[in-house]
Amino acid sequence: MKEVIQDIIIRNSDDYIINMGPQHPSTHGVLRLELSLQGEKVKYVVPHIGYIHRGIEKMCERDTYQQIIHLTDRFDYLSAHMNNEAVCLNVENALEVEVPERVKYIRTILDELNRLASHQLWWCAFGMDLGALTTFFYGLRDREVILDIFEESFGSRLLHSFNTPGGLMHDIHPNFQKRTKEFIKYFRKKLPEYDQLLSNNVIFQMRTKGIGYMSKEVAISYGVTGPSGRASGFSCDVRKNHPYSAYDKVDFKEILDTTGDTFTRYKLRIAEMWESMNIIEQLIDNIPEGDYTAKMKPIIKLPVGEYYQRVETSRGEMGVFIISDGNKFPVRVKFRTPNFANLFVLNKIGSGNKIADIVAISGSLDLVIPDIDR
Amino acid sequence: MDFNIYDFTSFTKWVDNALNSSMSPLLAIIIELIIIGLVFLLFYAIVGLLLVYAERKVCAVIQNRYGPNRVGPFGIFQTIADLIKLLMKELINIKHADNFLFNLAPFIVIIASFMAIAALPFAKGLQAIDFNIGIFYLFAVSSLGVIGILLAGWSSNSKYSLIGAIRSGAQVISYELSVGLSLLAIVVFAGTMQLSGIIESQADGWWIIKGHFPALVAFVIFLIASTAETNRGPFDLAEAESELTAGFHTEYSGIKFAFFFLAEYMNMFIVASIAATMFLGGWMPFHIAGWDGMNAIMDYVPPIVWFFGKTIFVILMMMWFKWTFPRLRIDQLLNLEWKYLLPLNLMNIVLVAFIVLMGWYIK
Amino acid sequence: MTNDQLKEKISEWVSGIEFPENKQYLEVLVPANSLKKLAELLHNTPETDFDYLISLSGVDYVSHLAVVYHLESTSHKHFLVMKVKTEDRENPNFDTVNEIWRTAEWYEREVFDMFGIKFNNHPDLRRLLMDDDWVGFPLRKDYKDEIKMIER
Amino acid sequence: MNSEYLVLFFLLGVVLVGGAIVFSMFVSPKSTNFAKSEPYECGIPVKSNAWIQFNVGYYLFAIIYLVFDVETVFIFPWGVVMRDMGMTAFIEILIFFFILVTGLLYAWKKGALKWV
Amino acid sequence: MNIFKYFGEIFGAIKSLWAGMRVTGYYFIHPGQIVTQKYPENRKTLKMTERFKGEVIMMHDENNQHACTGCGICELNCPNGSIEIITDKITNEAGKSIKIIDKHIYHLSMCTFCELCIKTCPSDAIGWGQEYEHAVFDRHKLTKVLNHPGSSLRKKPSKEPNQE
Repeated sequence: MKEVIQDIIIRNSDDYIINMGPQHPSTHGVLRLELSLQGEKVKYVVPHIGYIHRGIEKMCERDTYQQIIHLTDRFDYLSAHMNNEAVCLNVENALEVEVPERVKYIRTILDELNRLASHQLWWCAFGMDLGALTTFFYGLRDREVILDIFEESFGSRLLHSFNTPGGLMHDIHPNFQKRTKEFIKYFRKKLPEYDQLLSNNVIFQMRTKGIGYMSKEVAISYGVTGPSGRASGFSCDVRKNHPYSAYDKVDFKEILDTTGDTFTRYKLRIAEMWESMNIIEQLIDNIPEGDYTAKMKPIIKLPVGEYYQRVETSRGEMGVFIISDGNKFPVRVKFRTPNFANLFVLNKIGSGNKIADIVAISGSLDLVIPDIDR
Repeated sequence: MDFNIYDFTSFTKWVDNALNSSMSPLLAIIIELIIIGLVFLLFYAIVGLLLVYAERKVCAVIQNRYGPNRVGPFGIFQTIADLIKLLMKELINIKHADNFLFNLAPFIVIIASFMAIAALPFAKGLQAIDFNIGIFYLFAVSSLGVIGILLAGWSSNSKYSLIGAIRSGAQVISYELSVGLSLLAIVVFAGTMQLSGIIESQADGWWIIKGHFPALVAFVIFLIASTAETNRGPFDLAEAESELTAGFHTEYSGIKFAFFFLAEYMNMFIVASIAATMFLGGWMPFHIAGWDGMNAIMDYVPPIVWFFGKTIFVILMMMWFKWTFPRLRIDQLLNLEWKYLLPLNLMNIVLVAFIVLMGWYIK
Repeated sequence: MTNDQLKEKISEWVSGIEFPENKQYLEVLVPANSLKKLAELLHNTPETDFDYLISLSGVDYVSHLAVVYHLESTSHKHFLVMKVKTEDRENPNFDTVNEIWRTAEWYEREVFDMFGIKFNNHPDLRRLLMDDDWVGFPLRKDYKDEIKMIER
Repeated sequence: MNSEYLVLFFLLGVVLVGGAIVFSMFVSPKSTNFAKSEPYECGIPVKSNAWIQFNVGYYLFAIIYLVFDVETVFIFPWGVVMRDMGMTAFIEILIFFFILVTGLLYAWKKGALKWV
Repeated sequence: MNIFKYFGEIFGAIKSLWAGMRVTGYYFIHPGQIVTQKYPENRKTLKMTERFKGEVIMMHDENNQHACTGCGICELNCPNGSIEIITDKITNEAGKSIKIIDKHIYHLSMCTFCELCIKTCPSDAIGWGQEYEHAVFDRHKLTKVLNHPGSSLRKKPSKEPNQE
């Protein structure tokens, strides 16, 4: 019999409640955390979500599969490309379309670039949560280089609906490979700076080590995926377990750690940045020639059935569940977004710490609020 | 009149005599007070504005940005524009706030910094009040501002403010010990508490050089503790933007907020000039005993330049801290003080006393 | 375990199980009253060890309402789609699984919010994404809102 | 000597703050609405009062501080005369510090320095 | 408590703090590394990439002619309804009544830049514009008519060019 993990919140009417959010600098969006305080100590955390619920799942029911793509950008806007890819892969699998090799390679490279950009932004925001304001600008400075590469190829910096069922919208820009290689070279020099500035800093380590411990059992039971889950030893990397695109062709490590505190989650993301650069370097010179899209019908009708596709976004496992009745519109589209589960664990690992720790823990979970609210 | 920028004593005397000889003593004193008042008011405002500008520019360059560059050349009038904006902003009254204390708080923080400025020695003879317990007075007055912060947080009727205020209370009272004890090291070296006396004692070398190791330790501790006492840098727990939105001044708007802002920068200036005075020789030029040639060259630089140069150096250090480090947590902050700085400081004092006893410092 | 072994095991445990066709994964249709029993067995039996609830989604098939559980075992890496359905649109009612997989608590709240499916013994069954005073269950096919929804 | 200056500097602060606030009152716009005068609560309607009994942890530090600050006040005069008195002063301060440090260690051991 | 550990901790802390200060200090004394740009001043030199998605435009040639036949595929494909096409009927020289566009209305405020309209346009009549300064005081100004006033449909080059 497995141990049952419970953390039912028991509320008292005379609790000293302060609200962190919806309008608060450290919740990274419109999230509301209800903190019950005892002095500086937090007794429990109740997250309230839904402030930017847009009904995307309902909207998907009246959209064709091509049109769904641009909505998925807007969940986790920092890993827009991976979200796009989830839907595209699902549709391609359902139709049993074989996409060209070139597309697979490009998608993988873009995934990793996007992951790098996302982790950079997370790094700046995490530093800022802990009061190190300069990190914000260093992270954004390096992220800007990636966004420039994106802009050249996709025309937009953040929400690039670049994937389409069957392939890509365009071919990559002729400069893409050159600039990506330049970026990797540049960022390999800049990433150690992150460590000097923040990771090795004694104040930072004091703030994060041993804070917000999450065990492997908790991570699995709460469905915490992505770097946050892997920091607890939950081997949840979809890229490794269920390879898609060109991930089965590259040699990379799934970075795992078992310490499970805030500092581990931090270190793991930094390590993932190194690993992402490795993946890109393996692929960038070997992009095969070919078409940038498979032949697709202008109106896509999925065969009747239920399809589930998982991809690894920069925050964890993203799942797309499509139910089709054979029409051009899906019957139901459900998005399993990583942050939804990741936020729920906050009370479990956050209660009992101080206010400042809640900020650090929620920062280390790397929450993106639109991803939760959908 | 004998005016020279190396020694203001004769200048102030001349003003005093001129006034006294031309009018009744009472009127002379009143005129004198008005002149001093205006000069200091102007000085206060200019230093405040410049420091705000300097911090913006320094943090901008550290963060690979340009910083203010719109209002005037290099944006030097940015802070003036901000001041005007803050003056024009509405003063919002908060429901159920303790109005009297709420309005009193900015007065206290500003008055505390004004009282501290009164005792600062800017140059030879350029010091409003030269107490015989000058450093003790500064030490006392500069920590008065925390009362304003406590009142502000308490009276706002906001939970964030309250937490910020209480944190700041615990923080400032703790770090005051370290400030006092690290200054005590120099008092033991100099054997006087009068600021002019302490500066005179550094004529042949600053205490940080003469007092070598223990003075350096005291200087570092003073830097840390005074940064904490001014609620700055990695110790800005009372504001703690990412936790308490704006901490104790969450509810303050317009010009009332501006005073907290101004007071923070003035306090930084005050502690920096205390550090400059105590450890770096104040307005004393850089002298090494015996090297008469170099000492003579150093003497050409006016004392007021020396004073401000050293103060700016310390201020830059404090800005450097602020824009590099993450914020501490409240329990770590107090740990740092009670378990590290205070014991180290006590040891350091004993070491200083021993060195003075044996005469092992550079005379 | 292979899908066939799983099938065998599951039909041993609970009666009235159906295995609808699914191209990708093994799918199980459980009667609503034995949902909890099967969930517990799937989670606790070492051979199946479905300890990771990937996703829990409500579905409105017009004829009936359903809840779909996507389960994975982190140790055996097998995958299972578990489904329960009810034809009761007025007062749909299932057992909660939030004690088995903690992540289900919010997913169930979301399903309640969007489909009006109630979960027995759920500790905190409130609306999650919509306002507390919202009328209707937006993801149901028969939900109509003339003002906020634009038909095409 | 010029201790009347202290009053002056006190007044300067009053004049600066008071003057600016009065000036600001004249030039600033005035408008009221219900939500504006509410204390800040991150956009949520305020429920309870902010003035509560707060955790005792903060006050323990205040008490320890009080002890040490009074000591510091006593040490300062010692610092001034240390040079002249020589060995006597040194021995005395050693004894004094010994008592002080014992107090600190006691508080440390008792967990008064630990945040609760 | 081990006294060596105590002092070792202090020195380790100072060392790590100094490492961080070196990074920020380096940038402080190297103002040449500033990456931000002075935006309105550099407007002249600011070049957008050729694929930049600024807004949807309709390409007109020098004769004020465009390629839009008013088929409405873009309108159909737009997920947000940001495109509306108002067609008109005219009689051409041959006396046949044909459909032309009267107004190709584009709501920039609703556009999500998904590129579906441009991808699916059968006659390549619309494309991306490079304009990026879209701020206006009134959101109605974001509703644009893409076909220029007085423009007409470009004659398709006939499939078999006349042999002279």
